[in-house]
Parts: sequence; C-alpha cells; structure tokens
Amino acid sequence: MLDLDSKWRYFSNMLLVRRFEEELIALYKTGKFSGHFHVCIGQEATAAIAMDLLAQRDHITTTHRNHGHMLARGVSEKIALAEILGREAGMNSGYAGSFHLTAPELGFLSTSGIVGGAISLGVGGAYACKQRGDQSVTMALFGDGALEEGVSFESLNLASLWKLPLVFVCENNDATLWTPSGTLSKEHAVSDLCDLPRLCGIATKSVAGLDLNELNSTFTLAIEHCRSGAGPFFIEVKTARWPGNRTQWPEPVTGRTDLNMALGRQTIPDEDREWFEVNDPVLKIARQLANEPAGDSKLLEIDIAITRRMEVAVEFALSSPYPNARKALDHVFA
Amino acid sequence: MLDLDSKWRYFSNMLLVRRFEEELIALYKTGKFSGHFHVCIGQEATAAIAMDLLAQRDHITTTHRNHGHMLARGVSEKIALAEILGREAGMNSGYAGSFHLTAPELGFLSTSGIVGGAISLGVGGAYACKQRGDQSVTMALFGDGALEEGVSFESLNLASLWKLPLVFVCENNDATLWTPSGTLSKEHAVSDLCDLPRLCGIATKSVAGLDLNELNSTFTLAIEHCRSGAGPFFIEVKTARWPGNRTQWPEPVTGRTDLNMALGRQTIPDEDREWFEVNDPVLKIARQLANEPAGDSKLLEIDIAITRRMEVAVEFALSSPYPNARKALDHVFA
Amino acid sequence: MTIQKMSYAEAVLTALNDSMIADDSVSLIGRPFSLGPTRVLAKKLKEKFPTRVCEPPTSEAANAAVGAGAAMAGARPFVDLGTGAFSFLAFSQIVNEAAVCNYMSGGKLRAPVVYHVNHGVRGAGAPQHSHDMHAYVWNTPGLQVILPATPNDAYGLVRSALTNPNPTFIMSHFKQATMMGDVELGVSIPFGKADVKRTGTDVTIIAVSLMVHAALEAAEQLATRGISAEVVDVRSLSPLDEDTLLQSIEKTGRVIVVDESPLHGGVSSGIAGVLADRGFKYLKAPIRRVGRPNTPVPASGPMEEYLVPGPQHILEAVASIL
Amino acid sequence: MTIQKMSYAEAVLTALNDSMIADDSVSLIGRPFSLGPTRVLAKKLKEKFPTRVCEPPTSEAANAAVGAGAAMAGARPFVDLGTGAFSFLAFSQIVNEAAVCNYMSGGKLRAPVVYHVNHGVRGAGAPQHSHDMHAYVWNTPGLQVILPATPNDAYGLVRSALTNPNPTFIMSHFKQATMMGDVELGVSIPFGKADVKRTGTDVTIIAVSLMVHAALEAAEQLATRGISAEVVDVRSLSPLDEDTLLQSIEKTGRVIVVDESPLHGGVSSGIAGVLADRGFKYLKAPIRRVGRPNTPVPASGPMEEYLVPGPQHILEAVASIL
Ligand SMILES: Cc1ncc(C[n+]2csc(CCOP(=O)(O)OP(=O)(O)O)c2C)c(N)n1
Ligand SMILES: Cc1ncc(C[n+]2csc(CCOP(=O)(O)OP(=O)(O)O)c2C)c(N)n1
Ligand SMILES: [Mg+2]
Ligand SMILES: [Mg+2]
Repeated sequence: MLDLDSKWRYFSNMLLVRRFEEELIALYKTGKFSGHFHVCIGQEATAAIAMDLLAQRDHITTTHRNHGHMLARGVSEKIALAEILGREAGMNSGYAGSFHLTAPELGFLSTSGIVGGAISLGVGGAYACKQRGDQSVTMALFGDGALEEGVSFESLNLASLWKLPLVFVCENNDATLWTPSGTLSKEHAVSDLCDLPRLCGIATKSVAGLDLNELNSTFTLAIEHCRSGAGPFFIEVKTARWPGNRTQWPEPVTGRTDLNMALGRQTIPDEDREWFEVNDPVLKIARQLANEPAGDSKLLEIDIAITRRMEVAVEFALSSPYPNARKALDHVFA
Repeated sequence: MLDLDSKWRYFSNMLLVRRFEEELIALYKTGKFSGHFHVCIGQEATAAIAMDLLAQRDHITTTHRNHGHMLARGVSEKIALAEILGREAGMNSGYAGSFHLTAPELGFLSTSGIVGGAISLGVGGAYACKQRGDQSVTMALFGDGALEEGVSFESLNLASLWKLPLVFVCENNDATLWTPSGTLSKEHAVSDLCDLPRLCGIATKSVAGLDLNELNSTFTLAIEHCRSGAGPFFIEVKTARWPGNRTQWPEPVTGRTDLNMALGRQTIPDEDREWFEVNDPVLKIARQLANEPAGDSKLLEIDIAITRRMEVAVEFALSSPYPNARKALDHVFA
Repeated sequence: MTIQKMSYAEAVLTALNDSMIADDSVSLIGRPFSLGPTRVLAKKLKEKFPTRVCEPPTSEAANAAVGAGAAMAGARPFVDLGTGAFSFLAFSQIVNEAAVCNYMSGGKLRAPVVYHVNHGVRGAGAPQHSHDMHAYVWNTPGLQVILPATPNDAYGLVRSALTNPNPTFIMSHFKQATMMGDVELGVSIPFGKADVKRTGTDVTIIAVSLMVHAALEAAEQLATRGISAEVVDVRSLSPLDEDTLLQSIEKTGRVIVVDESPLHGGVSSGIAGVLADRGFKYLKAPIRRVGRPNTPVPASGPMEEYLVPGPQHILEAVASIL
Repeated sequence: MTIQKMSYAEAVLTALNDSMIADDSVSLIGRPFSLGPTRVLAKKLKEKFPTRVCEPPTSEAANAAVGAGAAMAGARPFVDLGTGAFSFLAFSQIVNEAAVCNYMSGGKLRAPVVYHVNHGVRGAGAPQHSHDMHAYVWNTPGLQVILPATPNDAYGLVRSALTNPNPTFIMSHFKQATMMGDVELGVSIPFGKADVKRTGTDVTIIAVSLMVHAALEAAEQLATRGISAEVVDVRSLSPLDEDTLLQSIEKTGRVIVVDESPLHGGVSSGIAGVLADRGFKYLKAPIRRVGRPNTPVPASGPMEEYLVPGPQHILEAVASIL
C-alpha cells in the first residue's frame, strides 16, 4: 500500500500532467501551434507510477501519447511545452514536436509515432539491458491499437524466446485513432489483450488505470520480475476513454478539471457525470486525499502552485524564439 | 472414409510428386539447373487431398515449397519441370523458376518465396471470394516458419474480423530453413501452432500429414465451413521432417524411394528406418494398397508408368530451348 | 462532358465513387480519408456501398497484401494506406509481391491493385509523418508510380488506375488536399503521359506533384521579367514519359527539375540523370535540381519551411543558368 | 600492418570478429551467413561469443527494431537481414526509426546500428531474391548507405560502421562473396570517401559495388586500345563524396555511371543527376548510364544474364561518347 506522502507526490504529478494537457488544448485552440497532437487525460496515474518506479539506468520507449510519461519522469513542463510549440528552448530544440518528445538523459529512447514503433524498439532496449548484464530493465509503453500491428506479435515472440527484461505496458484507453465516423470499431479478433502475450509464455496482469495502489503493486511486481532475469512481463492498464479523445484532435469537452468537484463544492455537469465520478483518476485520488486532515485545502494549494507553474511554462514557451531556420540542416548525422 | 478408387488416385498423385522431386534433386546434382530450390518429400499427402477437394473456381496461394501443390492440382510434370530448369516451355516461360511456379488457370494466385507472403495474399483471395459472393473459397498453404512473421498474425486477425472464406493450411514440417548449424531451433514462443488462430476466434484442427482419411475429412470440413460463410478455418498439418531437408539445398540422403520396401521385398536401411517405416506417407499408403487384391503388382505398374512419365518429362524439359534472352524485357506490365 | 469544381480530395473520392458505380469489383480498403472536406464524402461512400468500403485494423502489411491478393483473384481494390510513412510497413507486399506477379508468372497473372497514400511535407508532420514516398517506390519495375498535381489529374488518374491491368502506387501531397479545380467527370487520363502545364521557350521547369504549383508560380513571375518558361508536370514516374521531357528541352535548351524529395537518391536527381544522358545534346547549361536538402523534416515551422523548395528557389536556379 | 588474403565474405566476418574483440557492446543479431566459406567462420564466432551471437526468428521487422532500440540504449548490434528483399519487411524500423532518431531528438539520441544484407542479381534468384537495395534506401537522410566492392573495403567499412555513431545500411553483392583479395587487418575505412580504383585521363567510369569489377575489366580492355579510363568506386552513397566524383570528371570531361539497379529511379540515374548539375561545366559529352533495364529479374539464366550490365555495355557506352 502506498503511504500518504507517496500519494501526495503522485497526486501532484498527475495534476501537473492534467493541467499541462488542458493548457495545451487551450493553446491549440488559440492557434499557438499547429499540427496533430494527442493528450493523455485519463491516463495520468499510469504515468505517475510507472515513471517513478523505474531506476535511473532503466530505459523507456513511448508513443505519440507521451506527454504524461515525460513530465512524470521529471522533464520540466517548460521545455516540454516549448518543444510542442516548436521553440528553440524546447527539450529537443524544436525537431521533435508533440509526437517525439524524448529525454535520453532520463532513460528515454526514441519516441515513435509509428504504431508498433515503441513496443518493438523496447525489445531492443531490453536486449541492450540483457547484454550489459547490469540488471537494468526497459519499459515499452504503447496503446491497445499497437497490438493490431504484426511487429508487436513479433516483439512478444522475441522478448519471450530471449527472456528479455522488458516490461510491456499496454495502455488500453479504449481508443484507436481512426474510429470510423466517430464510433468505436472492433479491431482485435483477440478479445482479452493479455491473451496474446500469455500465449507467448509471458507473465501478464491486467490492472485498472484508476487505482494507484493496484498500479503500484503491479508495476513493482513486473519490474522486479524483469530485474530478476525471469523474462518479460506484460501489463495491460485499462482506462476509460476520456470523452475529449474523440477524433484526431482532442476536444476540450469536459472543460478545465475543477478539483472542487472532488470536494463536493461544485456540482458535476450531467453530461460528464460518468467521467468525473467514475473514470477520472485525478479526481479519484483527490477524493481520497480530501479525507486526510486539511486535505482539501492542501489539494487546492497544490493546484494553485501547479497552475502557477503552468502559467510560467506558457510564458516561457511563448516567449522562447523559434529555432534559426538554418538549424534544419544540423543533426542529420551525429 | 475414402473409397478404394480415391486411394489409388491419391497414391498415383503422391507418387508422381515423389518421383518428380527425386528427379529434380538428381538433375540438380548433375548440374542441369542452378539456384536454390526446395522439395516437398514427406508432404505429398497434403498436396493430394487439398488440391483435389477444392473446386475449379477456388483460389490457392503457396510458397517456395510449391511443387507438390502444382502437380496435385493437375499441372503437367513436363511444363513444371521445364519451368524449374528455366526453359521456354516452362509453365511460366522461365520467369518463375522453382520458387514461383503458378497456374492461374487452375486457381493459383502468385506463389511467394517471401515467408509470410502466401498466407497474407491468401487473405486477399478470400476477400475477393467474399466480395463476389459466389461461395468460392481460398486456400493459403504456408510453412510453420511463416507464423514467425508479424504479417501472419495480422492475416489471422483480419480474416477473423472479416469472416473471410479462407482455409489456412500450415504445413508444419518441423523445418525452418535457417536452422543454426543444422540443428533445430525453437522459434515460436507459442508451442501449439493452433493456439494463435484459436485465440483470434478461428476454427482450428491439427491433423497428421500421413493419414489420407484424416486429411480428407479435415479438409472437407474446413472447406465446407468456409463455403458456408462461417469464416476462416485453420488446419495444421503435421509431417515429420524428411531427413534430406536439412539445409538450404535438399540432399538425396534417403535415395530413390523403393516401393518394394512397402511390399516387404526390400529391407529398409537402418539409418532410414524411422523415415520409411513411420513417416513416409507414400510408403504408408502403398502398404495399405498392397493389401488389396493384386495390390502389389498394381503399385509397381503405377510406379513404372509414372517413372516413364518422368523420363518423358525430363527429356521434354532438357530438350526445350532456353527462352530468347530478350524476352527478359517482356511482361513488366500487362 | 460535365465539368465540376471541387477540391483535390473530393476529386479522389469522386473518382472512387464513379469507378465503384462503373465496376462492381471495385472496393475500398481503408479509413475515410482524413482530408477535411472529404470526411463527409467518405461517409456517404460507406453508406452507399456498405459492403464495399472495408475499414481494416492498423496492420498495413496485411492490408496491402489483401489488396494484392484480391486483385490477383479478380477484384479491384483501392487500398488507402494513410500517411506515406505507414506504407513502409507494407513495402514487401507492394514491392516483393504486387509489382512482380505479372512478370514472375510469365504474364499469366495480373494484380491491378491501387495503393494510395497522402505524403509530403505537410506542416508540423515532424520526421515520421512528412516523407515523400516517390523516390522510395520508383525503382520498382512493374509498379506504376503516379503523382497527380491537380483535382482533374487526380480524378482522371484514379479512374485510369481502376481500369488499368497493373498495380499502381498513387501519392497525393498533403498540401494539395484542399486545392480547388475544375474536374472533367467521366474522363480517364492515361498513365505514362507527362503534361505540359504551361508552354514556354526559354527554359523548361520539370516538376512533380505539389512542386508543379511552385513551378507555375515561378513561371508567372519569370513572364513578368520577359522570360518564357515551360512547365512540364511529370505526373507518372513509372511509366516515365521521357519523350515529352526531352522534347521540351530540345526546344528550350535549359532545364530545372523540381521535386520535394531530398536531393540524394531523390527524384530531381533521378530525372536529371535521364536528361543528362539522353538529352545532353540539347543542353546549353547545367541541369539545376531544386529539391529538399538531405535532412529529415523537423517539427518546428520555420525549420520545416526552410527545407521546402518553393518558387524562390526555382527563380534562383533559373537565374543561375540564363 | 598485417595483410591477409581472404574472401569478401570472410572479410565481413573477420571485421565482425575483430570489432567484437575490440568492443564488448558489439553483437550479432542474425543467422550465420549463407556465404559458402563463412559458414565455418560464423560457427566459430558463435562458439567464441555464445551470448553475443543471437539467432532470431524469421521476423525481420522486430529483428531490425531490436537492432535500432538496442543501439539507442548503448549497444552496437550488427543485424544481418539476409537477402536484400527481406529488408523490405523491416523498412519502417530502418527508415522511420533508426534513420531519424538523432535528428528527431535534436541531436540527443544516437542509434549506431548496422544493418547488413546480401543483395543483387545473384544467378537464379528470380524476382523475389534478386533486388538491388541501394536505390530504395538512398533517399533516407540520416542513414549511411555503404556498398563495399572488395574484401579490403568490406573489412574496413564494417570496422567503421561498428565505431561510427550513426545507423548504417551495408549491402554486399551476392556475387562478391567468394571474391578473394588482400585485407589490411585492423584498418578502418572512413565513410563518405569514394575510392579511385584506377587512375586515367580520357574517361571516368563511376561504379558501385559489383559493377566496380566490370568497370575495371572494361578499363583494362580500353587500355589495350589506348584509352585511359579512370575507375571511381562510390563505396558510400550516403554520405556521398561528390567532390571526388567531380574532380575526376573535371580531369576527363567524360563520364559513364555504372550500377546494377534498374535505370528508372536507380543509382546510375541519381549519380548522373548530381553530375549534370554540379559538373556540367566539365562535360564534353553526354553522361552515359549503364544500368539494368526497367524490369524485374527473371529466373531463367539467359534472360537474367541479358539484364545485367557488364564490361561489354561499358565499352559500348564509352565508344558512344569518345
Ligand atoms: C503504422 C501506423 N499506422 C497508422 C497510424 C495512424 N495512427 C496514429 S495514432 C493511431 C491509433 C493508435 O491507437 P493506440 O495504439 O491504441 O494508441 P492511442 O492513440 O489510443 O493512445 C493510429 C492508427 C500510425 N501512426 N502508424
Ligand atoms: C521474409 C523472408 N525471410 C526469410 C526468408 C528465408 N527463408 C526461406 S525458406 C525459410 C524457412 C521457411 O520455413 P517454413 O515457413 O516452415 O517453410 P518450409 O521451408 O519448412 O516449408 C526462410 C526463413 C524468406 N524467404 N523470406
Ligand atoms: Mg488506444
Ligand atoms: Mg517448415
């Protein structure tokens, strides 16, 4: 069970991610950047736990839906935001954009927007860990849609055959991008996503993405399993689809998350009742913490501090210049 | 249960395939053609049954190990051999060679030497069948190694989701080409090859490639299943590895199959005992037929006739000219 | 002949619609295109032909194989593979299978499948969603490689692809999706014909896909300076209409080749190579290639824009050889 | 300096062996090469480094991804993908992932993976086992594209690949496997340097991979007729050593580009395009491209041979411009 300090820490992390993503949508709506992007609203608990439990020397691969992973791992919101806005001060100097944020100094390998990219590159990370023999592990985070790609099957097969220290994390958010005409389609003939890795002889566990305790114990178990040399581990994290995650671009349908809804000081709009009452991991942990002594005021204080941090980040990003255009010629080769 | 006439017919087919492959190895050893090739010794029963049970309008895709399928479907041994020898009179005018024999007039689509090619192209054939709505089916024949390729998983998924009339036939010959240093390696984390299709919701059946009756009932069932619109069916045909199928090129280690071994008139060499006594489908059916009235003399007569046919075929192929070199410029576009 | 004004993306879907009406064996394997105005049209197509618009999983290799195999079995699938870079996952099916099956069978088997992607530098596509695909597929004999630049060409070339007996890889540049133009409905445009989009006498500008528009703009500006530029739209890289290109340089003696793919191994170099061999006798000056520098495409706007060839680069190139 | 005579295939494996000794992070992901003399060597390598020679399943995409991902994580994998055409199954991992990760990360992340294939028209390879791969990968900024033509180049370039910070795609022509030559052990050859394999003054023959040998043979014959041909081996398509190529044609004024890939979209056209732009001022005659006609490769011997460029084609091309 998580102690109270950890819970507060995770809550802060999760709220930072939430505020970051909300801010991003607002910036997009006002034309502050262009192009495709994806937000991880609803998936913050996974990011908070997963990124915290890995050691410094471990490796991570992730996807187009990477912002939460970056922030939870400790990337500053200022340089993450600047990157997404294509600025010079961005964490990848403007080359990456939203899809490809990466921080090798924190263990991240390449962040791939190609479905099936992160899972298969992760096998490579784990191969390197095993070759080094230093008990390090790699974690590959990817969406449920990735399991439609053949390379993902190949990755499971290979990781199993070679007993690689790889934590597969399938963030099943019940959403693949190209849902036809806005409705969800069934793209897996396999109904339980753990069945495929299980068939390949991989240890698996399915866990709700809402519950910090369960996430904590599952990720701890999986990482230990891999570190001990017992081969890969596959975690399916089930989260409900955030209603704004509806088409190619996210829509701010649920508005800015008001923590007062968790404190009973603000009524929840009918149309978003299920989301805020049942599915939102941020409000869920907020409700728990509100029951602690002085919990509600502390929650709001943290929100104020984070909101302020985000204001600073927005200012930082917007005031950072764009890269000199000629820099496009750099970094083709190391 | 197969009637006696059918058994004789299948035996003839199987023996033709066996004599063809044996002749081919001999021709290769004497330098009559060059390049890679694969023979289907030990897998003749599958070819005989599968190719016979399909209707004229059905489609077939196959692999580098296609000779048996072609002959059993009715391709003349003369033009098949001429093709493998690169001659103008070859069934594909010398463009295809051993790997790519195809006879569209008999329902064959492209024959792919790319592992994972036949299985995935087969899904396309079945898609066309379903679009036409004429109750035709497609049969994709491929090796156990094909299930290492991701596209094969994708093919199972797609055929299942779209309920395509596709008979998947996995010829598990216990051999993948690149066995390291001649030993067999384990390349599937999945131990039962039917598990993967089963997981995708596909009807499956595993059958021994030795037993004509079992093959007949299994293939009949599978084809009917697909014709009825019930979706795809996956058959695993298990055959033992023919000892000559050891590296990249087949080796004539077991010599020319002497039917007298089935008739008890010829002792079986010790080193090949398991192969000829237990695993060889040609000798197995020969033994059954030898018990029929005048069976043994009929067997030998058939052998003489087929041997004669093969002599004619060899003469035909060797005396056919090579294509005019400039024909290399033809057929790039239809 | 009916002429209708529509966007490029609408023209592609209209061609598909008209081909589906004309031929029962035509079907779409793909998601509704993500090109603004066509979402509605794609939905209509699905409503009109519910069993002939098939939305596959995210498994490009199998999806492309389904197209190839179905075409071999007599169907005429139009397979939309989405963003260009996703087709790399299907390269074996396209290059190893569809492209060679007619040849490999000695002319017995056809695979008239149509593959379509949206490609090119699109604005914030970053390195993985900005690939120009045409240099990657061009070296594939047996595959028809088509790049329409206008709504009318898109319509006419898609109609051709769906009656032509060979496999085709069609690329639509992202930035063309919303471009408007008149379309001659019902009219196919044969493959293997370059199109002289503007006639001129002083210099030839050979261009591909989106770069045709940059070339036309440059030609317009050159005209104001008294320079008469001919703009030739390649349209079909395979088959390649070498004759039309050569005729133009025979007339002008000077040529610029403009293409968005990176210079090394790119299409501007490849076409220049053909001309330097077969058309050398006509040349009065170097063949200038206007292409992208040899870099991936960065996410940030100003860096991205810096890389993309435009009218200014063409004008500079022309100035250097006149 | 130790010099040892060995086959091309042995040189590749010897380089791998020496790199594995020199650097613990080097490993082989692949099957023992199917090149005659090296089967034994490959087995020895496996015995010597049992945990660093890893034989993967037939899953090229994942195998290539493992190489890329491991390289990003600090390892130095040499991934053998077998026959060239099999690498099409791994194109997304090579082009979308390995090639761009340094750029995409703003220079923060390296992926020094080495991919190796045996490619080219090999004798009865038929359409699916005869692909020349270099035109397919060349248009990929960020990827080093290397084609050694001799045992010594193979050794030295593989050694470089395994210390160089960038991803590399190395192609060995099937027909070179058994060619013998002296190898300078322990000596790396830097990328991006073309190699003048024979000096001459009348005509430049630029050649790639196996075609270097055809060019040298042609040069020999030309010499007997009093024509002095310079043979330049490109070796590294990316980075491309444009300067060395240009210097040679500045001297000779005449150039033939010889390459086995089909002419349209092929490497002979691509290099000719570079020269027609940057080297036009030196040219006294058309740039002749000697390449494969635009067809797949048939199985039958005489048809296959008809397509492959050889010394005779080079001589004819030279005759046409002298
Ligand atoms: C190879 C490839 N095919 C298609 C796409 C287009 N695409 C982008 S996101 C996406 C859906 C991914 O779904 P999932 O893996 O569940 O991730 P999520 O977005 O739900 O987090 C698709 C199909 C792609 N990026 N890469
Ligand atoms: C994509 C691809 N990778 C590798 C190969 C090399 N190869 C040729 S046959 C073969 C083994 C195939 O095994 P299986 O599918 O079981 O067929 P079998 O030969 O046993 O009938 C391999 C790996 C290939 N042809 N295609
Ligand atoms: Mg999802
Ligand atoms: Mg097998």
